[in-house]
Parts: sequence; structure tokens; C-alpha cells
Amino acid sequence: MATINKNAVRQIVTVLSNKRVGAYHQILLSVGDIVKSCRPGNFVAISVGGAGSRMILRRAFAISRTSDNSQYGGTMELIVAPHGSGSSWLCAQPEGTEIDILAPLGTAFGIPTQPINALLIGGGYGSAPLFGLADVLKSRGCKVDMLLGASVGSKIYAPMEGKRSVNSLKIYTEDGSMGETGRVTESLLDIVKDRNIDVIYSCGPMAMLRAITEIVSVTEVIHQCAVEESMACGIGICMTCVLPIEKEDGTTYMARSCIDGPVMDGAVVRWDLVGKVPDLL
Amino acid sequence: MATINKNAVRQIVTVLSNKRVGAYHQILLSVGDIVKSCRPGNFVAISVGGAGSRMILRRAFAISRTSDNSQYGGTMELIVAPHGSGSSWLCAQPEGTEIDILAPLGTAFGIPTQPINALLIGGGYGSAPLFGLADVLKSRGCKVDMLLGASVGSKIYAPMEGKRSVNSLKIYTEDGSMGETGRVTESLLDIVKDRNIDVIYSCGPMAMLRAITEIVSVTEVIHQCAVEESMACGIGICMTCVLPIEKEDGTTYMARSCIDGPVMDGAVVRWDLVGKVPDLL
Amino acid sequence: MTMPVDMSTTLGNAWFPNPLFTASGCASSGRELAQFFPLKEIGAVVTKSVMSKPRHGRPTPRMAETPSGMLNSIGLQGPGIDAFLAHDVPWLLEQKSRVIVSIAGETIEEYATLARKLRSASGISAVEVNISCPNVENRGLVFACDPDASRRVIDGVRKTIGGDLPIIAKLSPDVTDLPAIAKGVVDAGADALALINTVLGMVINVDTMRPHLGGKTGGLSGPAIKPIAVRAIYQVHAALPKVPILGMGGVASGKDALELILAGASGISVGTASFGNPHAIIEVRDQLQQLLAARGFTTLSQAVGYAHRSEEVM
Amino acid sequence: MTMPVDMSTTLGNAWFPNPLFTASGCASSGRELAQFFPLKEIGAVVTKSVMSKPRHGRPTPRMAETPSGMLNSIGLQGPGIDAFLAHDVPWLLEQKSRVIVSIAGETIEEYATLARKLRSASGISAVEVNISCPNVENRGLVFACDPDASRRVIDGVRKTIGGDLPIIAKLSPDVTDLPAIAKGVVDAGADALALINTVLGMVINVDTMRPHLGGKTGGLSGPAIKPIAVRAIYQVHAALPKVPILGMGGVASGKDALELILAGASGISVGTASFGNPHAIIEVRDQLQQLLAARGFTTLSQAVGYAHRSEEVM
Ligand SMILES: Cc1cc2nc3c(=O)[nH]c(=O)nc-3n(C[C@H](O)[C@H](O)[C@H](O)COP(=O)(O)OP(=O)(O)OC[C@H]3O[C@@H](n4cnc5c(N)ncnc54)[C@H](O)[C@@H]3O)c2cc1C
Ligand SMILES: Cc1cc2nc3c(=O)[nH]c(=O)nc-3n(C[C@H](O)[C@H](O)[C@H](O)COP(=O)(O)OP(=O)(O)OC[C@H]3O[C@@H](n4cnc5c(N)ncnc54)[C@H](O)[C@@H]3O)c2cc1C
Ligand SMILES: Cc1cc2nc3c(=O)[nH]c(=O)nc-3n(C[C@H](O)[C@H](O)[C@H](O)COP(=O)(O)O)c2cc1C
Ligand SMILES: Cc1cc2nc3c(=O)[nH]c(=O)nc-3n(C[C@H](O)[C@H](O)[C@H](O)COP(=O)(O)O)c2cc1C
Ligand code: FES
Ligand code: FES
Repeated sequence: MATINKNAVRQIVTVLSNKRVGAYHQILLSVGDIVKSCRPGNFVAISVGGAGSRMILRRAFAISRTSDNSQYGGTMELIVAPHGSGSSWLCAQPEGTEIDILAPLGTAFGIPTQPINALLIGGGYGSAPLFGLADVLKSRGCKVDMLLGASVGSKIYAPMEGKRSVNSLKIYTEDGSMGETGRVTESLLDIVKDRNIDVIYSCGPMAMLRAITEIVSVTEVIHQCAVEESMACGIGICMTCVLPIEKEDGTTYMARSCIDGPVMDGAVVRWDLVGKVPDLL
Repeated sequence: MATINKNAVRQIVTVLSNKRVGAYHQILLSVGDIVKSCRPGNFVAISVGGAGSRMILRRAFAISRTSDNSQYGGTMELIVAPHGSGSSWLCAQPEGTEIDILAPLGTAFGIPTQPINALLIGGGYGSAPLFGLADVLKSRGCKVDMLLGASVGSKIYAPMEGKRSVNSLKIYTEDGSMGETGRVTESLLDIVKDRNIDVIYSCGPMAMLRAITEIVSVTEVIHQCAVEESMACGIGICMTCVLPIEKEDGTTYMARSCIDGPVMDGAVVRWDLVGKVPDLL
Repeated sequence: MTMPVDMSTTLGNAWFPNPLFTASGCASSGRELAQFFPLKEIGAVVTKSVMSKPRHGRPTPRMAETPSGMLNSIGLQGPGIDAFLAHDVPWLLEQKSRVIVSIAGETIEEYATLARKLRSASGISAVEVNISCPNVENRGLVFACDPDASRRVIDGVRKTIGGDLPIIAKLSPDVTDLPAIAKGVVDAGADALALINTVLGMVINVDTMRPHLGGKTGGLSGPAIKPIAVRAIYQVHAALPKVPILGMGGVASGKDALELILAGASGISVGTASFGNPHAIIEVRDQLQQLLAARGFTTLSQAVGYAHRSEEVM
Repeated sequence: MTMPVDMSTTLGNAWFPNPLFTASGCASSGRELAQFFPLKEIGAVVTKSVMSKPRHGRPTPRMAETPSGMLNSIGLQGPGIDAFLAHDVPWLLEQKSRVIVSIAGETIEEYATLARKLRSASGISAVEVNISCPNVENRGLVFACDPDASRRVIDGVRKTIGGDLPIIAKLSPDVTDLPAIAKGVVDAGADALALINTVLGMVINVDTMRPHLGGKTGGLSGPAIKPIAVRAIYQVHAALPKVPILGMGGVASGKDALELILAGASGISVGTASFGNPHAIIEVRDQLQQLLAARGFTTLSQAVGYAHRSEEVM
């Protein structure tokens, strides 16, 4: 924990572009040097509603990709679903708007030192951080397969350039409007076995993360998942975002998903206790 | 009262232009047919801060001028001083912004049926509704003189076209940065006598309205003043905007300046009791 | 296509075609809002609390805007019950508006006097007893903050007014044990409860460096207090599930109204929201109807207190 | 050019270089905010209320945003006093941070036990006693809502802790008579008061149609409650002008802090505002200093309670 968020900076940044992509908005921010400390899995917390807003809390979004180029300097991409009032406000901000961000926050996906076989699984906008992760994994010589799932095709986020950074991409939708009909967990165990997967990296709804953990629990696969809990502060000071985590000694404690996560080891999350209180210590 | 606000309409309108003029913003709104029922002295109540604002109350502004032309349809002009958060928000809205207005509200200046000698006195942005009033009075054959005062020259609002509609215009500033040094009340009694003034129409700070009333109390001049009290609703339902008014029988009651005003007879306002509670009835 | 929802509701033996009411003090006597919509379109007009004598109220400034709320300090300015019954009530009835008269007093006796006058007035649907007033006979302690005084006010009104006119006791949230106060007034004869009156607050003007309001303290209303209203209604409905509640506090949308109804309110007063939008009550009514329909309710009453249902097995 | 303002303040016999503190439960144990500014820059870190045993707290969801505010229902999750004194306090002292330890208990005895452990810890500036906790020995009635129980908690802490460490009793605004509770705890030995804890509230999720929070009710904080905080501080300062108050509730700017100080606060805790802006406390401190200077104050203490001065002749 002591080093988490040590690079976090609060900064007023500018919206470079805001495009609708299916059910989401792809928002590009000019963030300068912040990109230097962003790692796949980190998130950004954004003030919403402008000055005088009745929304007093920041909203958390996964950092989808960052890049550092000569024309725009550091840029950060977000994939935002207009959900409630705050995310809808963000999706409505045109090019040129100044917004107040705090980034990078939280833990990042662990990057293997050896070339491994990685399976990246995204649900809905959860695919956002996976393409940046895929780039990093590829650069380390990993084999990267990807499964994306959503209820409907418009909720699959899979940009062209993103597809290039993976060895294979399989899409599932529950209504069959894109890719195969069904969920990413459909034939997961087979995929894991067939492709000799070493590590699963996942991001998406909690139910998906839980299902993946349970399916791969019979294997040796490591499951790094980026969780999503309701967050008031995003920086570890409020204790609202907790998840039950099993310690080595078998006892359970409530970890903060903003600072002990969002990337966590799926195997230690007590998914059965999410939204409940563990037995007394 | 029964007919006050009967033409009031709530409507989403568009900002046609927003220009800085000295210390103020001249804001032109495209309001359509609303202009047909606006009279000099009426005001508009505007929602500020946009959706999700923590400001829940409308802000009141005098309707400065209206016009109805073939290019833009009905337009309404406001002269807004950026004072606190709500008026500053309004001053920051660019062309094209949609805003939620309620207009026309409140009483209007009484227009004489005979040609009279009128003296219009404005303090600060209080001059705003007086130019539209001057046009109407001139069209009724009245002689219209005008005195404008403010602390500094940048707070004198006196547009070119406005000057054309008055017979004379005299400007006072307290720091002497424009016109004469001093206040509009400086030689008021002389002006009233010299020019045979029948009616004074005034709009500006309460202290100015009070001073005018006291000065002309020794004359036969009628003083119609547009008062300004803190308003929560602007439509007569909250009782926050009250002023002590003397009835014919000598008793005092608390009248609502939004609906029994803003234009009131200066002589019946108990200026000495403003901000106090009259003796029990 | 959504199913029509039966929006009618009752408070005691009074029936209303829909559950949207004005809030006392936020609609004056009704005339002013009638410029914006026909008053008969809403459940009822709850009039500004009237006292036995005419009153000037408190000095200005009487309001301060606060984050998502406002403070008011009107001090019950009004014409007195006689003028009110002579001019305001007949006009409202002419508009075919249903009328709930709110009364306020400084002594237990004054409440009884007001009740006596109301008894002889006809056409009124119910009386709302605003007990958030200082009791001059007891160091200015607000009636609603004193279990015994609140009970005695309602008892006095009940005895004077007879059995027919429903009594709605309006309570203050500024108490340690709201369900206890609620039980007391229900035992004393209240048919329904109005929850919540404003929360005591203050703003200091950082320029004059004194309390901003003429009356120093004021009542906090608007969206800021909605979570307090929901809690108060939920608590009281849990304690007294059979007693109808007229809920209020920060309602500005159908969603807000639904929240209060799920917590246990049978009717909703809209106060401060009308200041920002004179059509608020009508909009809330229409939005509420749609939200109820979308959730499969066919009557409003099915939704009342629905948040209290026991946990289903997952 | 503005004059420098002496920002130092005292609570009981504890001295602080400036009056800006974290609010208990809104800074965890300090480490996390230290990524954003050196903790010694502020008056003191008030740590999250610690109990005698480790605790999981309440189920999620633990928060809901409300208009200009939020509800929380953490349920005092924490490591327990032993781990806290072993790990957190030494770390804070290493940072040269001043430390106010907040304690919470379920019984009067638990508070005394906590006080005993604190007594042997060195380097702490003061203890804040959070009495807004359910008393398991009395039907879960919150200590702070019961004048007798609050007095007994403070009395127990005072007797155990000895005379040196200042005791700040933290009160809940959810009571009928706050000055009476305040007097009681001061009589029992509190050197200062912390006002206000959160206001009890609830949000109902209109999709699940149940209370949104895992713990059903939650504590309302943020700008929405600022007018309640100002009123509470003003009332208590009027009743007990000599007792220092650590003010809090919705402070997000120097102007907000000044309002609470003029009402009677000698120190300011910033809670919820740090969630939206981790630098909030530092910004509030700097803005406050400028506002004080612009008003001609040369020391913070001149401004404390200044809104209570008698009316000048106009
Ligand atoms: C680590 C993390 C990464 C995320 N990444 C993305 C992303 O890349 N793209 C995207 O579209 N969304 C993402 N989310 C979800 C996003 O934060 C919520 O959709 C958003 O906060 C909802 O705010 P709102 O005002 O629109 O909704 P409201 O429901 O009005 O929000 C009310 C309050 O609840 C909180 N809240 C509600 N839902 C969530 C949620 N799912 N997670 C956290 N807080 C919530 C809000 O922050 C706010 O304080 C992420 C969440 C987390 C925690
Ligand atoms: C009938 C009428 C006509 C007006 N005409 C104009 C005009 O033409 N141009 C102009 O610049 N201003 C005018 N004002 C003043 C204008 O309404 C205030 O400057 C504005 O409301 C301040 O809002 P704020 O959010 O900027 O300030 P804040 O001080 O933050 O406002 C806080 C609250 O107090 C109320 N308030 C504060 N000052 C006033 C005030 N002077 N009058 C009424 N309410 C107030 C606001 O409405 C708001 O609810 C008029 C006021 C009235 C009543
Ligand atoms: C300006 C104003 C005046 C009020 N006057 C009264 C009153 O006379 N009697 C009463 O019982 N409540 C009065 N109230 C309280 C409201 O009826 C209502 O209980 C409270 O404002 C909460 O609802 P809201 O948030 O929708 O306004 C008044 C409220 C306001 C804002
Ligand atoms: C998430 C959260 C947790 C809190 N935990 C505690 C606590 O443990 N002990 C305590 O005395 N107060 C606690 N409080 C109350 C705050 O210390 C403070 O009194 C209140 O939030 C009002 O201040 P604010 O509006 O600046 O947040 C908590 C508040 C919040 C928002
Ligand atoms: S969101 Fe505040 S601790 Fe995680
Ligand atoms: S502003 Fe509400 S009555 Fe005048």
C-alpha cells in the first residue's frame, strides 16, 4: 500500500475528442506527463458536473489506453458508459472542455517477467483496459488471446487497432447480435486447457469475475481481475469500496478495492461474501 | 393580484449573444412570443447552473428590452452583473446555450394615458429596464429625462441606441470616473422643479429608491420604483421577498415584492422598516 | 404502452384523486400557482399555516440558498384564520380544489380555537396541524420537540373538531425519537402524519459576519434534506404501519416521490421544488405514475411502504 | 499585501499550528492522504474511530451520493486499538503529524478500556470520543442521543485517562436538545466538543425498491448538512461560550470554514470534501487564512464566535 498512488496527481485536463462508439463514449484527454506513470489496470477519478454541481464525489473509470506522441503530448483514453448522472455528464462534454482528474490510482495488472500464455477477458466496457494490457504483454513476448462479452453487440468495445494486438479475439453476446450467443464463460475451461493459459486477466461485471474465478479454481491458472465496487473517494480514505478477502490463515478481512485493488487475485476474493459481512474475526 | 403573472410562461430559450459591456453582460435571448406580454418593469426568473446544479432557486433579472423582428423573432435583453454564483454562471453562458426562463413576472411601470414629464432614474444595472420604458413613454408623447448613477463608470449602463430615446441624459459616478461626481440624488429636487416632472420612474439599489422617495416627498411627484428584494420563488408563493407597505388606514402590511411589485409606489413603502418587522397589527 | 395506475389515495377518511399535494407555506393560499395549472389537477392544496390573528412574520432577509437546499425564516406571516376562511377557502373550493388547511398556534388553546373555527367551515378535506411552532407557555420550546406538548395540541384539536375531519399532525425531524412523538400524537387522535417539516439550520454571512437571516435560524428544505425525510418516513412507517403518512422533504421528481412512497408515504407534498419550477407538482405526478406503471404497480397503494417487505431468498 | 494571520489554535491544553484537521473516518489512518501532502502541514490528523477489537463493519453498498451530500454506512471497520497503537500512531508521529485519536465503543466499559490503552501511548495530542454509537446495553440507543449515557461515557473516559490528555466529545446533531447534551458531557469532563457527526438518513434504491445501503440507514455528510452544522455550533457556543468547539459538517472551502468559525468553532475538520479533492484540507487552510486577513483579523481566535457579538447601533 505504501507506494500505491504515490504518482497520483490532480490536474485540470482538456477533452481532445469525444466519440460515440456503440453504447459507449470514447473520450480522449490531454493529460501531459501523467501518462508516464499510468499502468494497465490503474484508474482515473473524475470530478463531474462542473463547478456548483450537486455531485460531490468523483467517478472512477479504468484508463483504457495512454499514449505519448509529439502532436498531443500525453493522452489518456477512457471508454465510458452513460449510466447515471455523473457518467452521462462526462459523455456529454465536448472537445475543449476542461475536467478535473486524479490519476493514476490503484493497483495495476501484474506483468510477467517471462513470456506466458495470457487470456484477457472483458465484459462490456471492461474490455477498455485490456487492449493497453495486451500491448504490454505482447511486448514481453506473451501470447495474448481475448474473449469479450456483453448483453448486446453495441456493448462490445473492440476497436480495430486493439484487435491487432491480440493473437485471437472471440466475442460473445447474450442476444447473439454479435459473435457467438452466450457468455464469455461458455467454454472457458476448454479454452484454458486447449491454449495452455497461464494467467487470466479480466475486467467486467462482478458476476463475471466471480464466475471466471470459480471455473478456473480447478486449474493452476492465476486470475487477476479488476473489480468494480461503489467508491466514494477512490484513494483509500473512506472505506466504502470494500471486498471480503481471504488471508493465508483462512480469516477474512475487508480490503479496499480502490487501493488494495482494483486489480486483485480472484482466488482470494470471497465472492460468496460480497455484499455481506464475514463472521466476526 | 388576480391577473399578475397570468401571462407567465416557462420556456427553454436560446442565448443569441452574450457581450461584456463595462461591468455587465448584455445577454440576448431568443424567446419567441413571450415578448408580446412583456411590459417595462416586468422581470424574468432564470434557472442557473444547468442540470444537476446545487443551486435550486431561480435568479431574477429585470427585462431590459424586448423586440420582435423578422430575423430572430421575439428577443429579450438582460443586463446582468456577475454577483454571486448564479449570476456569474449566467454571464458565462455562450451563444447557443439553452436556458430555462419564466417570464414575464411581476408588476410593470404604469404608463400614463396623457403626455407627461417623466424623469427616469437608474442606479447601476437598474438602468436596464428604463430604456425600454423610455421608448414606450416617448411613443405616448411624454418628455423623458434620465439620470444614471453608479459607483464607477464601468457600472453605468447607457447604450447608444438607448440614449436616442431620451430628451436628456445625465450621468453621475461616485468616483467621478464618468459624468459628474456624486449621486443621482445630488440636485434631484432642482431637476424635478426645473423640468416640471410629473412622474419619477426608478430602478436601482434600495438605498437610492429610499433617498428619491424622501427627497420628492415634499413635492407632488409620483414615484414609481422597481424594488429588489431577495427572492426565493419570484411568483408569490414563498413570502421571502416582503416589504413593509403602508395601507390607507395607516397600518402596515408585508407585501411581496415579486407579485405586488417589483414596481411599487415609493410613497407607500415604509423604507424605515425594511429589514424590520412592523409593530403588531 | 403501460397500464394505467390508480393514483388515488386516502389520509384518514379523506379521499384524493392523486397523491400530489402542495406543501404548507410553499403555495401561499393557492391563487398564485393557479396561474400555472388548474388546482383541481393535484390531490389537494395544503394552505400556508394560519394562526388565529394576522401576523407580519419575521424581518428580512427571510431566505438563504444553501447547497441543494434553502433556509427560510418566514415566521408564519398571514392574514389570520377569519380572513383566511372568509376569502381563501371559498376561492379554492370554487376552483374545485381539495383543501387541507394547515393551522399553527403559540398555545394549546390557540390550536383549539383554530380547530373550532375550522369545524364550522365546510368543504375542507382535512386539517394539518403544524406543531413546529414555539410554545410561548413553555420557554418557546417547539411543540413538536416535546412529546407531551405535541400530544396535548392534537388532543385539544381532536376534542374541538369532532370526529369527522381528518387530522394530520405535522412533525419536526429535529428530535431524538421521532417514532415516540409520532405514537403520542396518533394516540391523541391524529389520523395521519405529515413528515417532515424543515430542519433547523443557519447561514452566516461572511461579509457582515452575522447570521444572514433576519430571524437568525431558519428551516432547511429542498433536495439536501431528502435523505432525512426518507429515513424519518421509513422509521415512522416501521413503527406505525397502519398510520398514513403525507411525505415531504426535497421532492423534485417522480423518482424522489417514489422513494418516499416506498419508504411509507401515502401522499407527497412538494414544497421548495415549486419555487424553482411552478409546474413541479404536475410533473412529479406524471413521472410518478409512469414509474409506478413501469414497476408493475396497478395502484399507488401497492407501492406504499414496499421497501419494508421482508427479504426474499436470493 | 495582507497581514499575516496567527492561525494557531488550542483545544483544551493541546496546541495546533493551524485549525485544519481531518475528520474522523475521512482520512483512514493518515497514510493514504500522505501521498498528497505532508501530514504535518495540517493542524492534526483525527484518526478513524477505533474500537477495542478488530471489526469488519457493515455490508456493502456502504455509500450513496445524495444532492450535495452522501450517506455512509461503514460501521466502524477497523483493526482494533492494539494494532492501531502498534502500527498507525507511531507512523503518524514519525511524519511529525499531530494526532487526535478517535475512539468508539459499544459499552461504557469499552470506552474506558480504550482510554486506558491510550493513556499509556505517548505523543497523542487529544482523544476524540465518538459517542454516536449504539449502546448495546441499552437497546442499541445511540449514546449521543441519551444525555445520561453520553455523560457516563465521558465521565468514564475522564476518570481513566487522567487529567492531561484533552477529551473532545463528538456529538450527534440528531437530538432534540443539543446544548443540554453538550453541557452534560462538559460537566462530566470533556475539554472540547466536536460538532457535528453525520445526520441520520436513508436512500431507497428505486430499482430494487429497498434501502440502498447494506446497513439500511447511513450518515449524511457534505455541503448539504453545512447549515445544520452552523446552527449546531452557534447554539452550543451561545450556551457554552468558553468550551472550544471542533467544527465540521460540509466544509469544502475557506468560506465554509470561516462560517463555522464565526459561529463558534476553534478548529475545523474537513471530511467528505477530501473524497472529492485530496488537497481540500490544504486549500481550505490557505483560503481561510486569506479571508481572515482580508477582514482584518490578526489571529484566528479573534474570529471564533464573532457572529455572536452584540448588534451595533446602526
Ligand atoms: C475501478 C473502476 C473502474 C471503472 N471503469 C469504468 C469504465 O472504464 N467505464 C465506465 O463506463 N464505467 C466504469 N466504472 C463505473 C463507473 O465508475 C460508474 O458507472 C460511475 O461511477 C457511475 O456514476 P453515475 O453518476 O453515472 O451513476 P450514479 O448511479 O448516479 O452514481 C451514484 C454514485 O454511485 C457511484 N457508483 C455508481 N455505480 C458505480 C460503479 N459501478 N462503480 C463505482 N461507483 C459507482 C458513483 O461513483 C456515484 O458516487 C468503473 C468503476 C470503478 C470502481
Ligand atoms: C426584480 C429583480 C430584478 C433584478 N434585476 C437585475 C438585473 O437586471 N441585473 C442584475 O444583474 N441583477 C438583477 N437583480 C439581482 C439579481 O437577482 C441577483 O444579483 C442575483 O439573484 C444574485 O444571484 P447570485 O447567485 O449571483 O448571488 P448569490 O448571492 O449567490 O445568491 C444567493 C441567493 O440570494 C438571492 N439573491 C442574492 N442577491 C439578490 C438580489 N439582489 N435580488 C434578489 N435575489 C438575490 C439569489 O436569487 C439566490 O437565491 C434583480 C433582482 C430582482 C429581485
Ligand atoms: C418558504 C417556506 C415556508 C414554509 N412554511 C410552512 C408553514 O407555514 N407551515 C408548515 O407546516 N410548513 C412550512 N414549510 C415547510 C414545508 O411545508 C415542508 O415541510 C418542507 O419545506 C419540506 O419540503 P420541501 O423540501 O419539499 O420544501 C415551509 C417551507 C418553506 C420552504
Ligand atoms: C465515510 C465516513 C466515515 C466516517 N467515520 C466516522 C468515524 O469513524 N468516527 C466519527 O466520529 N465520525 C465519522 N464520520 C463523520 C465525520 O467525521 C464528520 O463528522 C461528518 O462527516 C461531517 O463532516 P463532513 O461533512 O466534512 O464530512 C464519518 C464520515 C464519513 C463520510
Ligand atoms: S473508495 Fe474510499 S476507500 Fe476505497
Ligand atoms: S419571491 Fe416568493 S413570494 Fe416573492
